[in-house]
Amino acid sequence: MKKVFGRPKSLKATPFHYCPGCGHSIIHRLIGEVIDEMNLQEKIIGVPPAGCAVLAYNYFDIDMGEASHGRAAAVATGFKRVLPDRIVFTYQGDGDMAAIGTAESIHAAARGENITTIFVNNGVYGMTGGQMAPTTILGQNTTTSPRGRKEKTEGFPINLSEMLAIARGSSYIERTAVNTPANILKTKKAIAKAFRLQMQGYGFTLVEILSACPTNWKMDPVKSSKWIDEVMTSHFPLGVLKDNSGDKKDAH
Amino acid sequence: MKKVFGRPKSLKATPFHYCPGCGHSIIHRLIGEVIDEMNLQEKIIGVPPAGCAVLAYNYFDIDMGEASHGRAAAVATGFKRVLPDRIVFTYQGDGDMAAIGTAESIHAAARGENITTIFVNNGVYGMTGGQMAPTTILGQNTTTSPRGRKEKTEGFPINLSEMLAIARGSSYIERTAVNTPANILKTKKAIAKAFRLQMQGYGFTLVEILSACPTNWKMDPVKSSKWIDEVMTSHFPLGVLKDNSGDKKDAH
Amino acid sequence: MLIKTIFSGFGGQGVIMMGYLLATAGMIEGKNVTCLPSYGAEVRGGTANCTVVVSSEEIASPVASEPEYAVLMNNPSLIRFQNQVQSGGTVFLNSSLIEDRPIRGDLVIYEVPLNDLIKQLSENRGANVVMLGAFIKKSGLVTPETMIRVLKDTFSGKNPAVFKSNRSALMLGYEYLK
Amino acid sequence: MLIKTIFSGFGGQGVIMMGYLLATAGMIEGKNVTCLPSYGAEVRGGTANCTVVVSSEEIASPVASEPEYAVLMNNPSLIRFQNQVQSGGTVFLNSSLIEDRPIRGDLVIYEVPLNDLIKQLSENRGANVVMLGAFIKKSGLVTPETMIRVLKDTFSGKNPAVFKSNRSALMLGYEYLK
Amino acid sequence: MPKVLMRGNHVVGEAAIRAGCRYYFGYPITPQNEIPEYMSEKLPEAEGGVFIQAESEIASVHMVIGASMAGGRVMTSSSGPGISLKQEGISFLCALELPAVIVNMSRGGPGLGNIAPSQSDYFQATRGGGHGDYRTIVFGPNSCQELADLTYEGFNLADKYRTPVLVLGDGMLGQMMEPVELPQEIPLKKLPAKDWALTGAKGRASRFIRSLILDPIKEEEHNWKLMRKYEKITREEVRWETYFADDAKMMVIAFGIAARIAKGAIKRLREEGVKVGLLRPITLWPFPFKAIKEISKKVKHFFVFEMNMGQMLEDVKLGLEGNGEVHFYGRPGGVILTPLEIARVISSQYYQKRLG
Amino acid sequence: MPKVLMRGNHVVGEAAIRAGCRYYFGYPITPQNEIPEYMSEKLPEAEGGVFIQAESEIASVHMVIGASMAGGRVMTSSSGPGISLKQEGISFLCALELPAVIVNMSRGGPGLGNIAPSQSDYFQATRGGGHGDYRTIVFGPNSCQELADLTYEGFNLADKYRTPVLVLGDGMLGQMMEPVELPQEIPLKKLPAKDWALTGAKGRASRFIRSLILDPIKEEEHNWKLMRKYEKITREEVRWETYFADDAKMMVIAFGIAARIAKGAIKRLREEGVKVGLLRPITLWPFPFKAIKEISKKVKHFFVFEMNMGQMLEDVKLGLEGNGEVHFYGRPGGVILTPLEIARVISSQYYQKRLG
Amino acid sequence: MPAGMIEIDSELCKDCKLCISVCPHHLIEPFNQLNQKGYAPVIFTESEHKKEDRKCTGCALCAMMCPEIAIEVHRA
Amino acid sequence: MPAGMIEIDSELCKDCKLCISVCPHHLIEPFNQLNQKGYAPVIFTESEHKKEDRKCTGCALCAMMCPEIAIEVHRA
Ligand SMILES: Cc1ncc(C[n+]2csc(CCOP(=O)(O)OP(=O)(O)O)c2C)c(N)n1
Ligand SMILES: Cc1ncc(C[n+]2csc(CCOP(=O)(O)OP(=O)(O)O)c2C)c(N)n1
Ligand code: SF4
Ligand code: SF4
Ligand code: SF4
Ligand code: SF4
Repeated sequence: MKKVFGRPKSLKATPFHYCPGCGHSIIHRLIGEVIDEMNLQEKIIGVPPAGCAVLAYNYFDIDMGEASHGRAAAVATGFKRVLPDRIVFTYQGDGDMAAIGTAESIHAAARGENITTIFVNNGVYGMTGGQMAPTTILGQNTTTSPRGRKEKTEGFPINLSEMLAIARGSSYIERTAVNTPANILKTKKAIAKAFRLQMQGYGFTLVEILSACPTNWKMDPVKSSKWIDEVMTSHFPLGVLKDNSGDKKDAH
Repeated sequence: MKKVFGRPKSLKATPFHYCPGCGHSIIHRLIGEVIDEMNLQEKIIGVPPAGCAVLAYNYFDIDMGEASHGRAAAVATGFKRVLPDRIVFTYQGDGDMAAIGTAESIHAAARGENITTIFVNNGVYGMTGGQMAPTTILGQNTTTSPRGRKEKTEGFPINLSEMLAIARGSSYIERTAVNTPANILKTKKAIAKAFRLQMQGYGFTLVEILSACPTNWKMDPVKSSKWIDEVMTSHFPLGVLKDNSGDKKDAH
Repeated sequence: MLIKTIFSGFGGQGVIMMGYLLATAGMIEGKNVTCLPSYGAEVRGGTANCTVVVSSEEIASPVASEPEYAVLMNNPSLIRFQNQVQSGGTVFLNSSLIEDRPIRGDLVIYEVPLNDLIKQLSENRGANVVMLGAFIKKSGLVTPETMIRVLKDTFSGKNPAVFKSNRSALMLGYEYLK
Repeated sequence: MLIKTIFSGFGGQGVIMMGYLLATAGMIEGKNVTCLPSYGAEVRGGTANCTVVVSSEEIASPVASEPEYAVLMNNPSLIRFQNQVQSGGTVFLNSSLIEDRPIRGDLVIYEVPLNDLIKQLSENRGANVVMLGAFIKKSGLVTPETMIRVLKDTFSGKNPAVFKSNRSALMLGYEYLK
Repeated sequence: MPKVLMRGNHVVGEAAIRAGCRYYFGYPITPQNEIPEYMSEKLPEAEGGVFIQAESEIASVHMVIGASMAGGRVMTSSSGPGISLKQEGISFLCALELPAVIVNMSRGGPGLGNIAPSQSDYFQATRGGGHGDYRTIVFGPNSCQELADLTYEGFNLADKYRTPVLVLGDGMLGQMMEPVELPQEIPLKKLPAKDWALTGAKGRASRFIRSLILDPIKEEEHNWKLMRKYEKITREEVRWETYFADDAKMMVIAFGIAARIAKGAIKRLREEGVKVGLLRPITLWPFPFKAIKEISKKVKHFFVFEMNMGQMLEDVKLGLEGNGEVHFYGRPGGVILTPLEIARVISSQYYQKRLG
Repeated sequence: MPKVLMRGNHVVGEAAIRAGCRYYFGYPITPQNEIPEYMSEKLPEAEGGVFIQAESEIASVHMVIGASMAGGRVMTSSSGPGISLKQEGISFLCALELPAVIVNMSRGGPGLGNIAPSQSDYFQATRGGGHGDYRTIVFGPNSCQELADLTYEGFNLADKYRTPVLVLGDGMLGQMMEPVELPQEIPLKKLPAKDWALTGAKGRASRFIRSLILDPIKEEEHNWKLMRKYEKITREEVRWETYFADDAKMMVIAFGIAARIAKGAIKRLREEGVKVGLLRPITLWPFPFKAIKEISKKVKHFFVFEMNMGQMLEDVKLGLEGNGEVHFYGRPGGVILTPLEIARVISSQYYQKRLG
Repeated sequence: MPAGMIEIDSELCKDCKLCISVCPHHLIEPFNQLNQKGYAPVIFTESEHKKEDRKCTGCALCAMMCPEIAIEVHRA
Repeated sequence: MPAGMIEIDSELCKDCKLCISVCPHHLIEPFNQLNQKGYAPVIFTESEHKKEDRKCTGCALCAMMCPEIAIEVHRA
């Protein structure tokens, strides 16, 4: 018998510290698989965020340089401008990307910075204990929206990817999820496509991934997966938001 | 004979320090006229930016509280939450609003903060001497894009109002100009409408105004006015970008 | 008198609550108390713990470097804290989950089979309060009467039944250790 | 020897260039020089000015609180700087634009009708360089030869004609004041 | 008032609300998340209360500026990196002469560091990490009770002097629970009137608040005005406590949680007859220079203990003016010493100096 | 090399490029705009040069972090408020041990203040306005020539110690033109190799750079490591100059543009036989404590002149340890004194102290 | 068409000429006398005209365009 | 359909049960023995089965879903 599925070689052997059922783990693996398949291990540089994935360098067996909270896109810009022929990606949570990092995200896209952002949208601040995120949906309870998010007091959630799609410098933006095997496959393809477009110099690419945070959603992992389908995707519809590459079908 | 046009009473007698032909002066007057006509002088609070209009409190005879560069929307949020029945507006340049203040602008809109933003887009950093702004158009020369803005190096300009229109908390966003009497009239109506919607609790409203900076464009004022029509509006098309009030026609 | 106790277990085992209840009881009995829960990243994926100091005098440090008591709810807690307990100190073990035993010979050890015990309760839960009962019995740090008052203050706001089941749990543990 | 000169005028009158040219000429003649243009908000809507210090020794401050010379290109400049000039100092006035005269009696005054003079030039511009010619004639701070060399270094990169017209402008001013 | 057992972060929130604070703007960061969490729970229940989780620390401090200009009692809180991001805003608060309370539950740094308690933001707090000449009142509480009292008092001082007040706690203070006697609630009507606030120019001339002062002479006047205010605060608001100072041959100087641990050490040492005392600055700015100078007339041996690499140490030296010998012992990075260890270090110094 | 007459801000840009700096990230703010403007003109002409006008000061300092991790020689610049916004990033640069040069052409503050020259960011620069225990090397140039030399040298020191270097100028230095002898251009190939840079894990094990160190014991070790580096810098990199120090009965201590003006004053006074000298710290951190201590053996009267309300004054006092009397004279807010006025103040002190 | 007239405050005018560019009847013209600020304010060519002779309609386009609020418009 | 089999690393498993939820043949089950980290890892019900008796197709849906990369999939 042949091993048909195992740990990608661009991930270290270290077990993940993430909670049971956490989407970060799945996404890490997918990125690892893409790095392996595209043979990028020696030419990719990752920028982890402040967020649950802050320790990502303990898992990825690639060069990684830490960004402070929200500034990954700026740090990645610095990398890319010095090393234009390397592949540079940021890995960011929704708080990191769409709250404190809003300006950096939008301007990296506007500049058409030739980097890829993996935007993990789990609708809460995981690392700090489940506070409201800019992507927390209306009605959702968090530790800082204890009565459920209401537009009058906490304001509406923000669809950052849709905004980034307006930026003329962004070339490919897709929203996927990692709650089912089919969605996981699509996510992997999207990541691969984003890296490929970066190699071809298309400018800013982004994959937004709806991802479970069972701990702070206070749901078990299986229920969390369902919740993504049943609730979250109606606020954050899956699909390609922008594709300048001319090969829309190829995405999946 | 009757005086049919003169200085609005909500403007002080102080002459403007702005350069000859500067759009800021016209916009100041329009805001003053609207304040007079809507009788808001005693219940409006303005937040000037860092930018050429930093001294706006020398001109407006209303309460005004300074914001540091880019943070007017946050400062206005503080005002409005303490004084929900006052009218609160920010007055911001394109650098203030769409560069350093990107996150504050977007999140004020996302929250549906019940304030009005007067967004003066003159395509350059006026106050600091004509550097590139986020809204500088491709090909335009500035002191920091001395070879003309190019997408590859300086990146694309950003259409912030279009992004803000996506935010669910924004209710009314219109782009106007102050380069002709007709456009000036439309601008005035748009400002009045924004204030009115704020009084009715519609949430975030914004009027983006294309405005001449003859000094840094290195054009005379008359030529600058033409340039707005001929060049700038093709990058920043005039019109209503969003209107949740149900009275679209009423705008003009 | 200055007595340090560490409570440790998985995140969901209610160790912070144990600390809170003990510290409140100590406060009601007029003692100085501090209660320091572990926090942040320390919690995720590892053990949660909570340190309570009960003292007749001002408390300098809420940290228990060498606690007199350790209440350990799972195996990783045993591994982590067994060497920190003072010589001659006392360890309370949730023997339903912990198979190992401390290798040191200078500790007093009480084993409390929580999983078995809670089966005697109506709701099959409240293992932490059972353990707390056992703990106050042997430590004598606070009286059961005070602790029952604390349980009442803490829980009856929501639902009197919750208080009652907690009281039963407490007494179950209190009476289990002889 | 330490000589301070202030050049002042509207934004477009080329006062910064005058300062730059004088300072460069001083440098070439082996003197210590500083040149401090006014900047930022000070410029907008008001006068622009530029202070040059030429000295045989180290220069402590590039600011000219009491300049020996003032070269004033417009009326607001006269109003602003007439009282700052040292007693016994010298003022060069663009008499085409400045109608008033300093009220102080302790100044040497040279009037240069720049608008009239530049009509003698081929391009009708270069008033600032005309004034500079007049200035170096009377101040003797640098020689006309040095200044011509500076004009050459500064302008002939672009277009030799530009240098030539500037040289003519310089000499026009130089010869205007006797 | 009966005591309640409360977590330091919650104590801050409750004390603020009782002081009439109705506006909180903040952004999550460990180890102070329980402050915004508490405020999000309680403020909407209080009359006119507003809680906003802002998009960033920068936005929060500027919301504070707006709310303060509008006359509200307002607070923000953060830790380490987040406080760094607020430095521009704090400089503005001072320049604009706006009252506000800012809490830093500090953590291990620099950079992302860790979330363990640390005292390494002392310089930032006392010298002002922002630009320009300014000072903020800085409290260094060492217990949950002081967190309550000083937070509460902070709002009063902030209004009294129209200046921001910083409460410099640490991760341990924020997380630990202690019995606390909460201060009396101030009815909103009893809050001091602010005749400078911007509320719309109704029935009065319009006014503005700004920090842009283009003319250097006027900016200088403004700076001297601020300076006079800072001098007044320095004269009137310095706070410190001493412990076993009377017959001490060696004085420990420490603040906050480190002082508390040192106290434990000193108690032990006193039992052994070691004549060591403690001076604990409660206001870190204004710093109790005079108290130190006074003590240095009698005591020549000083021991400074900080959970950092030696920051308050500079203030101690400034206070001593060479008038005494200072031994420093620091543990940066979030390491918490025990009273026992501190006692050992002190006594070794004590005997080396032949004081015993 | 013949001298050229250049504006201070341009000098900074040119010196940086000659030092091999190919990456500049910044945001406009007066009075330093000519730095980004110069870089936008010149960098695209230099091999591999990149200029980005970022969306903010925060973005720029983080672009600096990325470019520095990638091994580039990189610079940012700003003034007052913008430097405040970079404090979090500077704390990160130190924690991550990344070389970079940061220029502050400081202006009047606090708040928006004005654009006149001021020295009121001294505390921020020398104590670190960010969170955590860290130091940056701080240069205080007083002429365009020093701007050139110290900016250039800054890149070398930054690389040597893997730490950020701050050049603390002011609006006047940035704007004024002086003859400058520009330093020799370093060919890119001769720049020091960086075996720690992140360039993609080709032909070697992957690596990472981070400042998150959750374990306090490890974070403490990291802090001590940084401390050892700072101590080494303190031993090896202190720079200062003296002027008429030999027979001085009174010493002026001043830095930057203030020192320059003081020098003018001293020259006048010397002509009148007033025996006053100058000590000018060139590195503001590490501060020349030893030099001051040395001088205080002979001289007992000190005069500190700063264009602020008294910040370096603290360092002078720390250096003196009570060993001498300090008279302070400050002008905050952007006011520039003349040598004559300073001479008057010094001589009045001089005669009051019966030194003459 | 009711007769109008305008008054230009020559101390406020900055010579931007925007009014000139919009007056449908070309009733405003440059003039070369400098004001205190050093600008050469424009002038209304009909200020000396009798009411009947004026072409100015008081349409206020000039005033609407004037950044400096230097123009007051009067109408019958 | 080729026969497959999976191996679950019980020290990596965190008992999230996502694999259980996606296995089309219900071949993974909870089990109540704790691992070192205190989780009760799930088990593959066919690990003792002979190759012919296995229903596992080696489709890898479980592995694809597993956050911990605790599942290795083998296929003939
Ligand atoms: C300047 C700064 N502010 C705040 C924090 C605290 N912080 C760390 S991660 C985080 C948010 C985490 O949420 P998200 O980005 O959604 O990622 P997740 O943890 O959910 O994956 C915050 C607020 C910080 N480290 N630095
Ligand atoms: C934190 C900070 N960064 C930079 C500046 C300098 N600054 C003042 S205004 C301005 C931009 C002005 O441009 P814009 O907002 O477009 O307004 P305009 O002057 O063109 O009206 C800048 C960069 C500042 N004051 N504060
Ligand atoms: S807190 Fe949420 S996002 Fe963070 S590791 Fe746990 S499940 Fe994942
Ligand atoms: S610089 Fe431009 S925006 Fe500023 S006052 Fe002048 S014309 Fe107006
Ligand atoms: S009011 Fe109308 S017609 Fe009269 S001058 Fe003005 S633009 Fe011309
Ligand atoms: S529009 Fe106003 S400022 Fe401009 S030229 Fe006419 S009157 Fe003068």
